[in-house]
Amino acid sequence: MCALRSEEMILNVGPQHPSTHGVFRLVVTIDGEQIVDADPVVGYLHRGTEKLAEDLQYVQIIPYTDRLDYVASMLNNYALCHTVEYALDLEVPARAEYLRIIVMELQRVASHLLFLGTYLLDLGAMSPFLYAFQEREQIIMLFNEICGARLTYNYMRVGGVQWDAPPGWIEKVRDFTAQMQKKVPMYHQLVTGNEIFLNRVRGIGVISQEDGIAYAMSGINLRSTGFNWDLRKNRPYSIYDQFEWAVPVGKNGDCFDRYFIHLQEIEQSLNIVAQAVERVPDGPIIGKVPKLVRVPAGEYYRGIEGARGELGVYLVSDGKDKPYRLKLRRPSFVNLQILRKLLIGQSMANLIAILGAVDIVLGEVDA
Amino acid sequence: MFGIFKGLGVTFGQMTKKKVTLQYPDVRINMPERYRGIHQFIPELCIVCNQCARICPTDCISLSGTRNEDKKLRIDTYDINFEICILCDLCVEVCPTEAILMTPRFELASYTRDELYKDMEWLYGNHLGEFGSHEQAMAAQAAREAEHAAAAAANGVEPGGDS
Amino acid sequence: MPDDVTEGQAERTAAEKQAVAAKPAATDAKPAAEAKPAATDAKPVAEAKPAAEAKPAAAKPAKAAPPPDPRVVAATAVAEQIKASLERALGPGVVDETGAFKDVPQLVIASGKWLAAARFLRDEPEHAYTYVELFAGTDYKDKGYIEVALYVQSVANNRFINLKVRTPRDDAKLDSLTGLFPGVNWEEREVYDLLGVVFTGHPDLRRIMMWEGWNGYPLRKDYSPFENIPVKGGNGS
Amino acid sequence: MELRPDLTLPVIEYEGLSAEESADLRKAGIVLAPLEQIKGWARSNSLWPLSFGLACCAIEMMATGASHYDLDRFGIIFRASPRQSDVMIVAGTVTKKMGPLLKRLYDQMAEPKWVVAMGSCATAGGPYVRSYSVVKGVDQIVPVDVYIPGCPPSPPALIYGLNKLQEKIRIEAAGKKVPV
Repeated sequence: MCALRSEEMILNVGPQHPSTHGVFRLVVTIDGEQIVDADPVVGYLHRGTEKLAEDLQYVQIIPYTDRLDYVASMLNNYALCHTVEYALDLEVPARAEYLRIIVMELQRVASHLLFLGTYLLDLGAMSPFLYAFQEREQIIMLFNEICGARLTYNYMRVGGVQWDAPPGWIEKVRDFTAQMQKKVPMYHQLVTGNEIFLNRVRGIGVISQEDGIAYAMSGINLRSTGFNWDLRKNRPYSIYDQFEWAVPVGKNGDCFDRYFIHLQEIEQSLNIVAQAVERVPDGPIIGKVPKLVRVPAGEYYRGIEGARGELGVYLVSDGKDKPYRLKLRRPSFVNLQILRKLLIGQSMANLIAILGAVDIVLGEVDA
Repeated sequence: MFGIFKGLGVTFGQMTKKKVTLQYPDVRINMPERYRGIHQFIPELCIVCNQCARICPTDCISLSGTRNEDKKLRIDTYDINFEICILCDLCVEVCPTEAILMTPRFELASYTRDELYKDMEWLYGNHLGEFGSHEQAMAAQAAREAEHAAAAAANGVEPGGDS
Repeated sequence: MPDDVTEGQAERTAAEKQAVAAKPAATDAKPAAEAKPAATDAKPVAEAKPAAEAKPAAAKPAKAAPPPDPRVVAATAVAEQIKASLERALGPGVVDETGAFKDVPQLVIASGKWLAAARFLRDEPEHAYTYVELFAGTDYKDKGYIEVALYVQSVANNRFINLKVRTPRDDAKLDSLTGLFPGVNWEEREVYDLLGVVFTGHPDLRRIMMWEGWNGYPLRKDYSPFENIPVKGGNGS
Repeated sequence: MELRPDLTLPVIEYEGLSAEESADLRKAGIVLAPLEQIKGWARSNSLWPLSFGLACCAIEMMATGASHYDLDRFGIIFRASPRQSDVMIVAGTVTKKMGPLLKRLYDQMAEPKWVVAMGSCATAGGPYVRSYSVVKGVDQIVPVDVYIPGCPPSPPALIYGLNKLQEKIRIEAAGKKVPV
């Protein structure tokens, strides 16, 4: 009889791994099936956006923001434009605000659909990915019609938007919204009740509310802990206060809650879009903005509710047409810090389930 | 166990639905009118103001012009480096004469990087397409726009405020 | 149709055309760009002008110069209150400067008291600044220091303030706040990586975006990719 | 839908055989082609790319693989392991930190292997061409067969590029060089 000897083993996940949602590396120390330690390594997609922005005019930075969180580019566009507008005290015309709201909420739906597809793909379910991309593709085609690009829109400008809605576009959005609202129950039917799925995500990767706040988490990750914090409600920007909608909040802070809130948020976003398309006013789409935007010297920070949490732009200006310093508060980057704490003590099979549910986009993590 | 069958119900339900797959290489894809594909360039309209080259975030446009006898600037060379062009549309936005536009074309894959460096002739050819000259192309475009306007008027929709 | 287009454009771009006619192609850029804001003269520009032109280098106090913005006044008052509260608890000399941008009060904390002040503001129930919104470093090359800004939010009172601290560029060193807010762990690593501020007491201070052995701090204003060729192996400084 | 001509078997007129004789052979189901060409044809219609998504382009690559564009039509099925794949679609920005790993993955792939640089980042650095941390084109690390410009290229553009790669494989299998 010899005692069963076990020793720790170091396993390297990534940077090229289909389930890490990009180039993210995770060095995990495992003892048998249990994770003893985890060391997330990021920076494989660090492109120096902040440094490049110091050398660019504000209008030139907008295309770069597209490429941060590349599945929610409209929201990134808005974060930058909003901060500059805030710095300049600019009024945005009503039509532009409505168009922005419509595209931003559609973008949120598209982003959450992508989460849904890839998360279930990570967990081994192939078909939800195909379903999610069907609907996502419709949103992408709507964006393609309004601004001519499928992923990197470059749609918003300081003071408004670049293109007005083409004829018939608003009607198309209305049709899509109505159709999509009927589709959401289908996703619940397809996934939410599935026992295999439930067993893999229930009670896994629990974030407590204290941790959520201490780790400066935001977005769905924070809301899943039961903490009602949505910048659209708590610090209203744009015209979100004119719509009726609710903030879905979780209870347990586990992966299932995070998944479920994504679906609920899709419903709420569609709700906002449905209200917005009914009320789009006529008028100009861009305010009175000088051709060369100069931001008065000072420091400005504005956070918006991005698809993954609080997306903030911190702008230091010295009065020139280029920012002195542009710091982007990327929600994925901040949210990812808790990963180590979540992983320790879990079994190896839960690693991908936890990582997927935190919902990161590496372009945003690394900037 | 029931949940799995409910999910399977959705997948079986999908069998009767219409197929969404586009048969791209066999069937052409019509990109929307605003689609930001490869540029076209119209030398006749260019006033060599250099604004497109300055606004370009990646500096992929380079141009040069000379002054004619009648003191008007004329474009000599106009190159776009599609290796680094990000098709952001800012050059089109700033162009005062709409000399540079974007076409819905996207097929530009090549075997070498050199091929992606496009000069004025190529970009102009992109504009001309099947037409022999600039005038013909513009006339065709005007006819197309009139058709669109008529169609829009027939539908009772106001023509779009596309600037 | 073609004539229409060009004529319609002609009005819009009269300024550019004149500039083009007057100057050679390469240099026509400047006047056209400069003339534009003055011509349109939108309100924000009128406001921005004095601030921008008064003193581009040291623009800190320029904000409050013309008519005081009520938001700035209110926010400055909040900053003063917090300063008083901080000095009562930690003794004088904690806060170097108070001020405000728009509606955000800001306090420049003395670098020695950085950790203590942050802890006080987090733990004291009347402040309760528990949620970190933003942690950012900025290099002020001309002034010779690196400034770290910390936007903290009081979830209970729904307020947020900007705490700042300055450290000299040559010997950039600050106390780490990781013990107070675990959420600034990576942010501090990022500031260390890209700006070269050493956070003492940080549990895991390694480069985060670049790899170990990378040379230089890219977000510093004097960074040049040609001078800072990466070194293989060892710790690049 | 008619059969695409580039998907049919390569047919060669042999020396010493007239056109009619070749046609007869074809009708009888006899394939007279060098083994290399048949191999090239087979390879070109079963490209298994490594799912090597790096950035924005990866999302478009996923979209190409999803319902609307469906890369499976071309026998292109994404594989997660470099050992099982024979084409690497570099979709996204390659940073200097990622460069050595990309090289390692390329080395791990079995011969014959091809590389597609998708998007301007992979082609030449794209918008990040002036960045301190980005490789200015993946061809500095591995040899590239097809460059697809665009930022990111739309799914049809990617399909076009992959079709070009298939064409290249077939042309090279016939011992010729691709027209540049």
